[in-house]
Amino acid sequence: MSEPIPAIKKFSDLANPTVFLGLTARIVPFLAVATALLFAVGLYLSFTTEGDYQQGETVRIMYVHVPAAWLSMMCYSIMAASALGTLVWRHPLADVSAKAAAPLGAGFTFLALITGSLWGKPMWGTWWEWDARLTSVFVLFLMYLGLIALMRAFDDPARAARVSAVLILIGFVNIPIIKFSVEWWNTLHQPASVMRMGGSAIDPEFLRPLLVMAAAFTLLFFTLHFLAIRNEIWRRRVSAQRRLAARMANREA
Amino acid sequence: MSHAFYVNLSYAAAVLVVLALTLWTYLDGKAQQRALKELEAAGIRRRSAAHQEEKGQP
Amino acid sequence: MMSLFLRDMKLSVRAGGGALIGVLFFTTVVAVVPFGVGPDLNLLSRIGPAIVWIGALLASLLGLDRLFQAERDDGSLDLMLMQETPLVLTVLVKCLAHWTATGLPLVLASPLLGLFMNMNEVAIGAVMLTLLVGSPAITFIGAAGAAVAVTLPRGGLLVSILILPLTVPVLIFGVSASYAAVEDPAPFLPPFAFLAAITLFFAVIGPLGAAFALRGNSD
Amino acid sequence: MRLLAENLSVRRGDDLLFSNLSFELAAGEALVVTGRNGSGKSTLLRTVAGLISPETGRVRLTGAGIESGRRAGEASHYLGHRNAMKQELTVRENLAFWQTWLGDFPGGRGLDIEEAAEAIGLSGITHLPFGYLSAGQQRRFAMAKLLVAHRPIWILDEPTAALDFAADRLFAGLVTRHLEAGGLVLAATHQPLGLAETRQLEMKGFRYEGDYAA
Repeated sequence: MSEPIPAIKKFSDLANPTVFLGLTARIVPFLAVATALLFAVGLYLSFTTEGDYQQGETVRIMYVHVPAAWLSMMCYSIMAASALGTLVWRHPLADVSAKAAAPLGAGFTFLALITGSLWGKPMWGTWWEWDARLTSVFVLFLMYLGLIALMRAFDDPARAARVSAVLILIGFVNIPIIKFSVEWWNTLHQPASVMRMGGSAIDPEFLRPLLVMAAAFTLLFFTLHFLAIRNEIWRRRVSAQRRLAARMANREA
Repeated sequence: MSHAFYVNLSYAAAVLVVLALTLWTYLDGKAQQRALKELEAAGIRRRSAAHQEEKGQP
Repeated sequence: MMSLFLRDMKLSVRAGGGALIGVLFFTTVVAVVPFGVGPDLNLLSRIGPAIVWIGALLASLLGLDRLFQAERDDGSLDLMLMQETPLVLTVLVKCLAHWTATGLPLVLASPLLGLFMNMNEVAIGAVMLTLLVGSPAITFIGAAGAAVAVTLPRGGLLVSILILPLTVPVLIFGVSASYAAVEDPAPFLPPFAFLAAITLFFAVIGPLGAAFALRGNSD
Repeated sequence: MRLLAENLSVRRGDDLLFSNLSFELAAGEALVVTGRNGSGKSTLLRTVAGLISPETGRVRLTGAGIESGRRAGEASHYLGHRNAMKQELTVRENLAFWQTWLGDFPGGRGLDIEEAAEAIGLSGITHLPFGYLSAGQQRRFAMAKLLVAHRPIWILDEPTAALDFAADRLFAGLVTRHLEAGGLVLAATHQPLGLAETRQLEMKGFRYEGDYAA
């Protein structure tokens, strides 16, 4: 794509897909490199720091489990914000963003469930427990899959955008439930320890790798999200041009 | 089973999921790009792109 | 023959296809059970194999009614009926494609649901194996039902009602083989062999019946 | 090659749509079936194609190299009201499927997919999903299906219903070429197909009496 990239002057310029594509082409390489670096540091830290005296080696699972769980919720929040953008401001890229985020969210939620399960087996003695936190995350996973299926079922992207935006916003109820489930109900899952009033309850020995890994996962998400949005824009162009091609063939004949 | 087993397994799962997502994004992008190229080769251009070209060559 | 298989696979994977919906339905149905019976892990692990089997059974019925109706709606069925290729073979290939696109994902998803039901490793393996062997039978029976209901405008529900009683033997032997694998005194092989026999039997009877019904239904 | 229909009677429900209908069609001949709505044109065509079994009579195929007892349907293309193409697949995937699935009837070869698209005047858009095309374009690609696999008999039910005048002419050209190559055409239509020499069979509902071929 050697088209000249129009300059970005105001925020609303981002609504122009061409501008967005240009922005993506410039930003994504940096994001990708930063992600790789952070992962290198994070992985090094997660395998060199000491084990917990209570949980032993399994504490290292936390370094992938917590970031994945955090992303599963952040991704849904981004989708909810995009849904608002679709319904309220009719921002043309909002539904593209929501559609691109759904598979990523499903992937990270799946990872959170898997690693949680692998952590639960040695700690609690069971792969799965139907407690409030685990169940609500599982419901989140099902919602992601349902949304993907819904978005794929429509022919017309505009209609798909509105319908799925409504569903995303309804489903947003689940996010606070996930967040506070460990405090509202007495469950097996340990309460949040990184972010809470009065400072972190976690030993800095574990906090460092955790934060680095969380940053790495977050950057990875944004890199992939940018690329997925770009793919979706291309997909829509392909579809628009195909319709155009069909019309042009008619005129020639 | 030792705890290291669970740790390694969860890191393997993480690598697998991350690779799958990255690969899917990459391949999807390639596929769309190929489709755009194919359309362009067939002589269909976006209106704005065609417009700019006309302006560039008076 | 291969071309028909590939075409049906493509159709079920493309947008609007049923491959994803089936797995999603399966997961949801199984996940609802613990809410109903309560999170008693011992109870769950006891009823787990049965629940997973019932979920898979219901999920594999989902897209079956469209097996021939979609072909009929766009006129493809007419062309298939006219060919010298035996109709039984056509139906068989369509069944295989349908199973690969919707049944196989269910089999692959079953271990994960087994974990949710707190089943142990042996039980999970047994359920997966019995599903792998038993679920094609559901598709074959379903093909006959779908062929019978092909001309009905709202045949979808009717297909399920027609087929469900016929799938009972599959369910019985599938579940009993899964339990036999876990509980020691009962031998695993006899019910499992029965299950395989049922599948082979329906692999012949189902397409034959479907072909017969399609011929009779064409107008 | 000859297509023989002998004493056909077809009953739908309690109604006898037509009875004792016979005709004979030789290579290079076209028979156009006309008549009011509901007079049984489509039913006659579907009976010849083998999709409906007649109450009495039979459809036979005779000629050099054709073993007796071969169903006429196997030697026929049937173009019904519906296009038999999948919206989700591209035009090329659709045509390629039918090409391999139908195969060529002995005595001829089907066209390449691009050649067939060229013949119906829509080359260059075979990579598009079928659902993206307009109704007329879809109909024309359904006709391209007749070209990609060889069949001596074409059974056409209202082939030109969704077509404009130019496409109409184009299709008449295709049919004429098929006839010149020794093909047989059996068509039901309201509009004239624009063919030079055709025979007519008028369906009058179940009052039909007598033998057309006589």
